[in-house]
Amino acid sequence: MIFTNYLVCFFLVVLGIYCMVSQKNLFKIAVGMGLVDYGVNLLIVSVGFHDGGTAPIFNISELTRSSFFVDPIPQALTLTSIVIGACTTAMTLCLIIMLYKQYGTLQSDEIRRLRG
Amino acid sequence: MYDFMYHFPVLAIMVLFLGAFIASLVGRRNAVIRNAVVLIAMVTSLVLILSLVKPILLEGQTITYWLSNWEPVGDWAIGISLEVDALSLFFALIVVVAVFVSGVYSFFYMDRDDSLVNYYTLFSMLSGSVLGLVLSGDLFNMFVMIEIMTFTAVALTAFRNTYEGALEGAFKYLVVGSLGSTSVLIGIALIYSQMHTLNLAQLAAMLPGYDSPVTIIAFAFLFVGFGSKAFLFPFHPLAADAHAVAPASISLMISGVLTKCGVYGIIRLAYTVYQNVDVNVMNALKSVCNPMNANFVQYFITGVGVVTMFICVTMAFNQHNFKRLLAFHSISQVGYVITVIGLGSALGLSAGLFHAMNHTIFKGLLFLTAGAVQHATGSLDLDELGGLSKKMPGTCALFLIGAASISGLPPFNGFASKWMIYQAAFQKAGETGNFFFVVVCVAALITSVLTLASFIKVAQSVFFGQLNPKFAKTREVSLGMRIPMWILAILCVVTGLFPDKVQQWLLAPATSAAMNAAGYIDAAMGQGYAASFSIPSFQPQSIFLSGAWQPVMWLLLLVSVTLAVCIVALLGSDDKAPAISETNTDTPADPKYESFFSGEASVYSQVGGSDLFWGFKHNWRHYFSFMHNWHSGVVNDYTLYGAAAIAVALVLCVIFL
Amino acid sequence: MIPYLTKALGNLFRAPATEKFPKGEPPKAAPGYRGRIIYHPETCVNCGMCMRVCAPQCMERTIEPLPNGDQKITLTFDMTSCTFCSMCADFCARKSIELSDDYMIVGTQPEDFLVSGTFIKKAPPPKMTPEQIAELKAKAEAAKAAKAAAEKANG
Amino acid sequence: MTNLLWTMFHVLVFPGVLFCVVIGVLLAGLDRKLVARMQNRVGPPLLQPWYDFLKCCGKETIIPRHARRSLFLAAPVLGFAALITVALFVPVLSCSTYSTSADLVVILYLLTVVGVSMIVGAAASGSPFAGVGLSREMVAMISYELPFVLVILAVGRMAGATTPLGVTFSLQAIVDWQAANGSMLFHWSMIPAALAMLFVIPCEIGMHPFDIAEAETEICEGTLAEYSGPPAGLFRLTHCVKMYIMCALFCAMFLGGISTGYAALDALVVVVLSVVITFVTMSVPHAVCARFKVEQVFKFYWTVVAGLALISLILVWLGL
Amino acid sequence: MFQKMIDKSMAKSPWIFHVNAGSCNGCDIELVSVLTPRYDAERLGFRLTGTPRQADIVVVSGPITSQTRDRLVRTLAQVPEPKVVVSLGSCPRSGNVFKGSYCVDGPLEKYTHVDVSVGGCTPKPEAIVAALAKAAEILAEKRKEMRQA
Repeated sequence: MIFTNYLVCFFLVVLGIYCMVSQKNLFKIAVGMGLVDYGVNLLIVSVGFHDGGTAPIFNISELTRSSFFVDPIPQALTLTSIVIGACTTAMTLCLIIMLYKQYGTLQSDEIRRLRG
Repeated sequence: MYDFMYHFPVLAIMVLFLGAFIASLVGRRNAVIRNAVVLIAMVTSLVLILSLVKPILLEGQTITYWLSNWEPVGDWAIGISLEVDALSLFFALIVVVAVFVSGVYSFFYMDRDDSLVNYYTLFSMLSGSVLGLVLSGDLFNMFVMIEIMTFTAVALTAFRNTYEGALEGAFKYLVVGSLGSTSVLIGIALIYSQMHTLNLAQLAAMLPGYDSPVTIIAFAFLFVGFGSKAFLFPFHPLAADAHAVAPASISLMISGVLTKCGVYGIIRLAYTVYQNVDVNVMNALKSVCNPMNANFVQYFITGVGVVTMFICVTMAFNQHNFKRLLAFHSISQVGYVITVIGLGSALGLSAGLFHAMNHTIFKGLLFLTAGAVQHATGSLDLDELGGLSKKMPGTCALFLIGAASISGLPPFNGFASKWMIYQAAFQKAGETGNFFFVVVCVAALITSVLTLASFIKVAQSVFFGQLNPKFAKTREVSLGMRIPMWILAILCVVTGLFPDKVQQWLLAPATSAAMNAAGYIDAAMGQGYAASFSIPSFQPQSIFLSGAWQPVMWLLLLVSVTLAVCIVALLGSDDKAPAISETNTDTPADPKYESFFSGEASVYSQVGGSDLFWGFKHNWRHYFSFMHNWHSGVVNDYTLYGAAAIAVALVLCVIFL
Repeated sequence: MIPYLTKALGNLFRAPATEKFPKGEPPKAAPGYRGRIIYHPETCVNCGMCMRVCAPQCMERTIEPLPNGDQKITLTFDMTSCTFCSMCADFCARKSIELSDDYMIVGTQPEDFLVSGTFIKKAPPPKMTPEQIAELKAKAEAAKAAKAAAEKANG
Repeated sequence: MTNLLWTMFHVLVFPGVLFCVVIGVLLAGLDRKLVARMQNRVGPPLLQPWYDFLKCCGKETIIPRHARRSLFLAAPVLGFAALITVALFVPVLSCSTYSTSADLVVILYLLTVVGVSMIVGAAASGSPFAGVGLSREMVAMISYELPFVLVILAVGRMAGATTPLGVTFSLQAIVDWQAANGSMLFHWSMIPAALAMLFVIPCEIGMHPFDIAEAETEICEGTLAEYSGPPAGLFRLTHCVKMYIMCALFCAMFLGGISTGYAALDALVVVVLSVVITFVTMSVPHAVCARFKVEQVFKFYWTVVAGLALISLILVWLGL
Repeated sequence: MFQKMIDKSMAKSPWIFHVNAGSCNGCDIELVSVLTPRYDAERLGFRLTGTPRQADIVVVSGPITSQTRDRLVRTLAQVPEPKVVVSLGSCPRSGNVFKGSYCVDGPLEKYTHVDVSVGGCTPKPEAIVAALAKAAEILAEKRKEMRQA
């Protein structure tokens, strides 16, 4: 468990959320979403590492010198999560483009017709 | 027979995804083939799920399907599994029926739109992912399905991008929805860090006894994540924006099906995986290790449910847009379901499931009527619509059935489930002697009256009153749109009249399956696995009710009384007395049949929309103005509310659990 | 709130203050009450003052000449257009209009509201022809001459 | 076959149409007479509501151009039918025909159906006066619902404290409990709830101080603006029968203990009790105070009356 | 048998709807005073209703001014069938002092058949009660004719 990884993940997520909340420009919100995603992906990857750990498919008896390596399952999860992050960003950008075309502005304060 | 059924769950999901793929391939040129492909996909998935009902619901079996045959090795789950027990099949039933009805409806509803290929591809992907989420037995698999569901829902909300506000609603839904999904992902990561497995069954075995703060934080994250999918308290403005602009069949899917997936996630989380809602489970576990504090979880979930229920009903009160009002109501009904699920008693859970099913039916009916009104008149503004029941009698009758059942009038299904909800809430209050649940019961009753009030407002301002000259030439919607509505209406009445049959066939198995975590674990990991982790075996709680309600008897009485009254009425007027004089259209100027205007010629003066319920709004004007400003419509505020929700949930869970 | 309550509960045990009217006979009106008009045709001289002075013009007069030059005059008062201001009674020199204290002016046909009276107005003596005038003049002179002679005789 | 006949008897005669209509009409007539006497005038004959109903049957029914024929005519019948169904469920002191087949929550919702039938009738008539009347009727319904619910919960908890479930909604159980240990009114902790229930009755029926829905002076008979002939008569009859039903409900909930030998005498006792209740709750306020404004009704019920009911609920909750 | 009961009860509970066709309010005050404890028309079953739809006796007061003429005609048409028209005071029958003015549109007779009328410029309440009682009888007869026809 590398403690710095978790610190970085924590900061990434918090900064991402802060960026999503405080920035009025839509692009910056998209960037904030991306930040949050990367923070979480880093978290999942760093979860897999145990010093002296191995993949859950080996049981104790077959442990040999070469079988010490990082748990592969979180990496698979991270792959999917990265793909999902990419799709989210792509869709956000498309929506922002069309919003700009329709509202003529990128400030989220002007884009508030649905309220109340 | 058993092994033949084995493949049905995965087949049902794959058929829908395959339908999406083929429709997008083939559908570009030819509309008929595209519709046919989508229809076949929906029908096959419907048939597959329905055929599963007998073995699972009636005989109580559980199908565990290990994708690509990765059986658990040495009692450790490696592969991804689909686990279908009575609870997931119950939700699968709701999903499949809602998908079929909304699919048939959209064939006729979307005829005026273009690029329908994208619509149907996204639609069948949405239904496939929702079905996948409900049937999956693996936590990360649920997360992936949630992501697909959110994407397709966002894309479909923005489908009519020229519609005023559609893009804005979709963008907000995407941003805050992704925040919700990220919190689910964080929860999954934390659980994996401790348990090193993501299979629900194995987690259910290991988690209750596991004593570490990380799993508690993971519970908070997962709860908020699923809550955001069910649009609970801080996330409810999203749903209002998304519904108001989405096409009607999609708002049916969002409100009827997406919220149910959020509810399903919470039930799985609380009842099977963490098993921390049920008090007697907690006591049983006390001997082994110190489990989570079940009372707090009950208060937490019920509290969120009550707050959602009350705020959304009052917000719905002075809305001007028909669909936006329906959206707020659908979240308040989900608030009902969550409140009762949080009680932790068997009666509570079965009442919650019953209300979830009823909610999909009557809310679907109401959204489809809203779609019909929009399709016929083109506007959804409550202040300018009016008097449509003359032009659209079919839709008006359907709307009345839907409105009557959502506000809980006796012969309809809304009443049956709300009646069980009050029983559960007050029975819980009686058992624990805690005044909080009495407040819950009173809040539930008052919310039901406010729902009735706002639906009377909608009925008066859309269907009754005088016809706006602007909509003089509206015509009834095509039969194709009304058949799905009639299907839902008949379902409304049937489930309302025979609640004990529904309880016996659908609810009892689903409730016992949800509470029977040990059975869930053994089905997936082999017999005796749960015992090894000292998970208490399941004692079915008997559900007894503190009042009586036989709808059939009641209906018999109502019919006989109506007969009696008709006899009295006929006695009174004989044929010679001018019984009922018809409005003869040949003398248009005959003032006799003008409505009384204290003498004036009756000009168009529709009383509807925002000028109703002045007394109530006047007394609560400070509350309403505060709520109006609070829903500011800016993306950042909604994200702030979401983040605040995560923070509050975390703090509460860490302190109390 | 409370004073009304005591008053209301007190009323319960008191006899109600309602007249027995539709059952009993109608109570008498106040003295000098201006009710239905009573018309004495015999004293009327058809001077028309009442018609001139009546604001709502509720009188109607029909005059039929009789063969011997007299006039048969009927005067009808329409109670539904009269305001009971009794101006006509005040201005009638002959006191032939009088307002009674009968306020029960209720009817279904229009005739219930008409008060009418007819009288015959003597025609004035016929105009004298010139011969009659000459004859009268002669008679007058003869009488004067006779009176002068008588004074002279008893002079 | 016999129980079908028995059901028809129950529906048509004893707790059903005939009994309710007769008692309802008498109560309404008595109420108008008492109000008149309190205003120091003679007041109409006792059977005046019956004459009103018959006169309405003799009149012609006009269906205005904007109205929806079927709904316009069905609304009064639906309302009256739901009300009679409630009459079948309310136990007459000791005996009740169908009180096992429903409970207080069902009765609460059936009374809502009666209110909704009037609202749907007003909406179907399409007149703007009816529109305003319908919104006021709904505000009245919201305002009396909170105290009514609190009273039901208090009574349910008081009567059901000993049952395994901790609460009971079934009227039969409430009546039996009162028969066992004294009727609810004599338990001091239930007196605020009884008072709250007495306040709820006039608003539920729409009697004078709270008849904001049919304020003939303000909005031309509100919900009944377009009704003439038999439907209007039926609505007025529902109004009278509801007076009896609410009084019978009050007797069942709070005075259930007293029960003489057999049903006939019980029915008489209930009638006498409901006369007293009518006088106290409806005639005196009618004669003494003027009609409430719309938001006053709401504020009054959600603060004063709900507070009373809440006091007794808390007291009962503490087990007193 | 039931029909006979209905006819009898028509006379027992006639409901009044008051149309003010430009009256100087003298007769209106008198009409309302009929419902006060002293004269108490409610003893005979009279009741003032808000809508013509539920009215049996339409009481018209005031000379039919041109402004109120159409409204009067429309309201009278909206009263369900066995109806009785009562003209209150002398204005409706003849226009009283306002006869012949440019804005008065003639007696009530021009628009409907007036069944009972009460003379007197502000008739006494007893006169009004007597008129209403007679109107109630006419109502019962009209209902009988309507039934036979």
